[in-house]
Amino acid sequence: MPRFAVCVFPGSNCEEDVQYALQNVLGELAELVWHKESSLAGYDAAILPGGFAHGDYLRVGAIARFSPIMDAVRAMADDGKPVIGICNGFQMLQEAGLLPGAMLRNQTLTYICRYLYLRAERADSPMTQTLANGEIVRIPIGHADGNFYADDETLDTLERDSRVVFRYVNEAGERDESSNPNGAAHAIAGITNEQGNVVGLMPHPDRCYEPELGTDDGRKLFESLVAWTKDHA
Amino acid sequence: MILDEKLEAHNLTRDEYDTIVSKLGREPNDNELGLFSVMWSEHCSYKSSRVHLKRLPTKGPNVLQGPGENAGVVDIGEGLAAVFKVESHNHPSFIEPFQGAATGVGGIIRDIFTMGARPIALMNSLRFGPLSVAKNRSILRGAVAGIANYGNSMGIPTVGGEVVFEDSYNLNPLVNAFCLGIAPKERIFLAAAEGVGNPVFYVGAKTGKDGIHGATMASAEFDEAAEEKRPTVQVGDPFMEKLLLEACLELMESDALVAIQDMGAAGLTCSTCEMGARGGMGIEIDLDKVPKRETGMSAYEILLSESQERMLLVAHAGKEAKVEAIFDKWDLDASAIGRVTEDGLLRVIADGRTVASVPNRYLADEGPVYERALERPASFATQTEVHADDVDEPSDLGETLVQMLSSHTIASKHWIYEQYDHMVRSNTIVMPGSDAGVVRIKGTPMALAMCLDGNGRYASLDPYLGGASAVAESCRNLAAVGATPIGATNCLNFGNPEKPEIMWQFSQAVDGIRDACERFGVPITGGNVSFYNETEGVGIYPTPVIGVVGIIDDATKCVRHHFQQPGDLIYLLGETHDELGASEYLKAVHARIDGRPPRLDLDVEAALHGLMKDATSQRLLRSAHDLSDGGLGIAIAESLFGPLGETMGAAVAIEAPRRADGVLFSETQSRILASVAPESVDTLSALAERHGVPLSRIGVTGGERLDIQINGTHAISEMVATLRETWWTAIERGLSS
Amino acid sequence: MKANVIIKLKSAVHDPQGETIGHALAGLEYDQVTSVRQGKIFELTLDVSSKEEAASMAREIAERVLSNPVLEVFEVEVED
Amino acid sequence: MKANVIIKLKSAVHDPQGETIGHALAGLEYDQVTSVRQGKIFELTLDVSSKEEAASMAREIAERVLSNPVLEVFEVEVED
Ligand SMILES: Nc1ncnc2c1ncn2[C@@H]1O[C@H](COP(=O)(O)OP(=O)(O)O)[C@@H](O)[C@H]1O
Ligand SMILES: [Mg+2]
Repeated sequence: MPRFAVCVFPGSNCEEDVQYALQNVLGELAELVWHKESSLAGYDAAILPGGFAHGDYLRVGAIARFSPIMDAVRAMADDGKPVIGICNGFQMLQEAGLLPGAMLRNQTLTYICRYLYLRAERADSPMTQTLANGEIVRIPIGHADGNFYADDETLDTLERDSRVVFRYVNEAGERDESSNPNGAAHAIAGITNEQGNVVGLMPHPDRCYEPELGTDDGRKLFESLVAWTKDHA
Repeated sequence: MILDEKLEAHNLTRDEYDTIVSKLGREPNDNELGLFSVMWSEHCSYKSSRVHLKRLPTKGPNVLQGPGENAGVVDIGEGLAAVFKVESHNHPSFIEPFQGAATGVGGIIRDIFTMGARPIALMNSLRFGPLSVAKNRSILRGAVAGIANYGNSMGIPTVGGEVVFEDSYNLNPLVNAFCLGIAPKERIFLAAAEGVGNPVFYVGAKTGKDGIHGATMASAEFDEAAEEKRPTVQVGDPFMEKLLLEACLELMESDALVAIQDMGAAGLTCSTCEMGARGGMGIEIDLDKVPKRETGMSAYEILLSESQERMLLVAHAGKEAKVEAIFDKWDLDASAIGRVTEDGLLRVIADGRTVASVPNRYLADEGPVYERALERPASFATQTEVHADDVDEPSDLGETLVQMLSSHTIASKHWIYEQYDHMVRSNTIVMPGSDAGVVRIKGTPMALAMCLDGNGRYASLDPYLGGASAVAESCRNLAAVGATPIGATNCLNFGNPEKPEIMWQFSQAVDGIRDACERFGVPITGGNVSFYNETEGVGIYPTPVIGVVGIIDDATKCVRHHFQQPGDLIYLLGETHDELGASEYLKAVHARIDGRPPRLDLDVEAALHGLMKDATSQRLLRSAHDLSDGGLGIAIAESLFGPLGETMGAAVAIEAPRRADGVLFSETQSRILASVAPESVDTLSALAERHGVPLSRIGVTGGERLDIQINGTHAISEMVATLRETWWTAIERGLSS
Repeated sequence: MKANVIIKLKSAVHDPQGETIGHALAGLEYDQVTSVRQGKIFELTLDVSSKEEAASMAREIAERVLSNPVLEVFEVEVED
Repeated sequence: MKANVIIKLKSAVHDPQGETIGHALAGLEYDQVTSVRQGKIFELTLDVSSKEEAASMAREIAERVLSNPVLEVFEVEVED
């Protein structure tokens, strides 16, 4: 049975939600690992959860990149194992150079907590394996800095290599201005690295894994992660 | 400085000073005067309100801790306790909306975790002047962003609250913040120092010069000199508080801790003397050991600083290393600054000398108590009822409904609550925008419901009714989601207590709260009083805000406010009278703020709650929504709008012996709008009869329009999508004006 | 014409961000950094004809809009 | 020794904060303001003995920690 490491930084606040989704909802083994640990030996996947690591002071995700655990996360990524950053975790992966681009302040300049629609842009990533290509899911965001930025060359590469995993869309699955909550370039909500094993996404599957929470679409993303991890073990 | 000036600077009266001298048997030195000044301020001593607050019911079978500690505690079963309280941060939020509101949230969170509870939900009650005034827009933006910044960073969902706009809050906003936490019932921590020789630790942020005399500032009116008081604003550090929260909760799991208290208003002074007084102990602290952010701080400044994110704790002697190790894990320093003594004194050492020495109880327990003069305002007697016939009948009720939905008090507050993380911890099963916020408790079948309510307009026209109606409305909101109230907290926002008319309002409001709480069996477990809410001599509406917490035994029985299925039957539970006095309709449509607020019959209200309890536990209702501002018309409209943007139409037909606007917009109390599957109707009718609650079928759900007929005449026919758009965007439109 | 408005916290005002960054720097062995204070800078491009006009407009904007007088102080520098 | 690290967004990066302020200024009739860009400034107090040392340490810190090369460029100024 695969073991999932949920890395906890000072200021993280979604670690228990991720752990609960994996462990209590899907029956997998997920453990919290403190950021001062320098090894992730024995784990098959790492998840960097949401929150406000180090208060998001300086820049979102910036200080966390210096934590000892980040070397272990990098090693795991180099090994081809799944490394997932959700929200603040995505921002950390960008700061650490494991994913391209950076997050600007939302176009509204406010924090936004809201359910919205996402379109899966590929069905073979660790977070989309059990979705159909083009499938629409309804998952909330909760962030102030999710306005994805990358220079044109990087954006071209991401598109050419199909490295966009999720895009913000409307209910009908189309991109339009009103469904892009934060002004993200190309309506990008999630991307993957070149090897396809590191995924960052701004929306929170860890907040919608049971219908009473709004939707249970997030559950599908965690099921993907489990399946992908098993397939690539 | 001559004595009079000194006393004025310290907001102490000559009589109070004489009492201090006679208690001490000597003149206090400057440091001691500072201690008395903050501890005997209105904010800390409750000197004007105490005699009245005593009338509130505080006992109940499930109350584990009533008023007097940092927060109230109620047994919720399953070995768990709910710890909650509401507190005001009105004055700081006017001076610096972002930081003022943010530190208000920080303060109430500390009150909760200081008792050993993990905070799991926040709410806030906000009142602003009209958005047509630029300054009010910027206060709103700042306060909301500040609340969001603090609560979001802490990872605590903000699940509800209220936002009201009235001229009376122009340049005197109200920011009341509520926090609820969960603790193991057997492991509540109190703030009573015990054990002579036990070490006293200071943890958290360093002490700076910020906020000196914040407590005395909150006890004075605003005038132009408030500008000069600006350096007293504190800057919040939610990251520091998150570390403190985790470290303190970890420490509480160990066996090292004796007592703990946050440093809130009046900082180090308040926390030491209160901890000492509660335990009947003395405490000696050495200011040289207090971590400081700046050099050259005087003893006076260190004692009175209100720097945020600090805690004081007493540990068991011999367990110091354990305390230090836990704080070290979280990169925090724990500094031993003193010890518990047996002499009952707060003894302060600086540079090896004693710089203050005062019995803790003089400061914490023996402050002045005033029985201030009360006087009923002459205008009170002249309030009369207002009926539909007293106003011009609108020619197009559809347009009137749109006008009502655009009123900022009624409009959707999504622009505000979407800035709050309301989903973190993945427990929120009823999100903001409904009658009450509901969070499930993982590992148990149950959920807790909570809401904050108050109606300053009602209270200004009849403070007794204002107090009682706030309790009734809160409990009704809980009834609507299927919860049973277990305890309440309150925040009483009033003007200058030295004015007899204000004090009369206060006393009346307390009586109203008392009577309603007693009738519904809901004990008050804590709260807060904010006086001197006046700008340039003009008081705000007296504004009692009530927060009620309730239990839903089985979270799957929780009821939502919006229509769920086409073809369900719409029922009104309760009876409508022609009561337009003090209503939102009078204000928004007829520009009148007058008249007697709607009556409240506590027995009728209690019967409704009883019916709701049975109906929800038998799963008879598909949806339920309480009626308040805007009456039936607004309740029907809001029931068309689901939280995730889903909508459903309705066809409504009402027969009533009165004009259509009176039917739709009367604010008669004790009513709930419900939708019911056809097969449940008979059971519900029988149940309603048993509870003595009138029940009327008024329509059916479905379609894309809202059609309303009254007494056989067509009154409203609008597209639901159009109504929703108006209601959804009104605040944004107001902000961009 | 360009004007820079530099906004700093008043010296008595607590700067949690700066402190946290300072803490992080100490962890990275930059022990010689004894304090970090964070501020903001706004680069305004102004379509006015004189340096004086640029300075006075930037100062007015800094005071009315960009700075929060409760917590902050500002300076204005004009380049051409 | 004091060093100021001034961090600005690269010119190709759009600046939501600056743009919003620019809008607000236009609304307040400061039409002559054609662009607003927001940046950050960090005041470091360094316990080192020479200006050169201060400059080189500040530059290293700016590069490693304070700025994000994807978005930002920086300058360092040393006072004594
Ligand atoms: N309106 C009220 N009703 C009941 N209890 C109150 C009220 N206002 C204050 N209290 C109680 O008085 C005590 C002191 O309150 P307060 O000074 O607000 O606490 P803190 O020191 O945390 O600021 C608390 O236990 C509080 O619950
Ligand atoms: Mg307290």
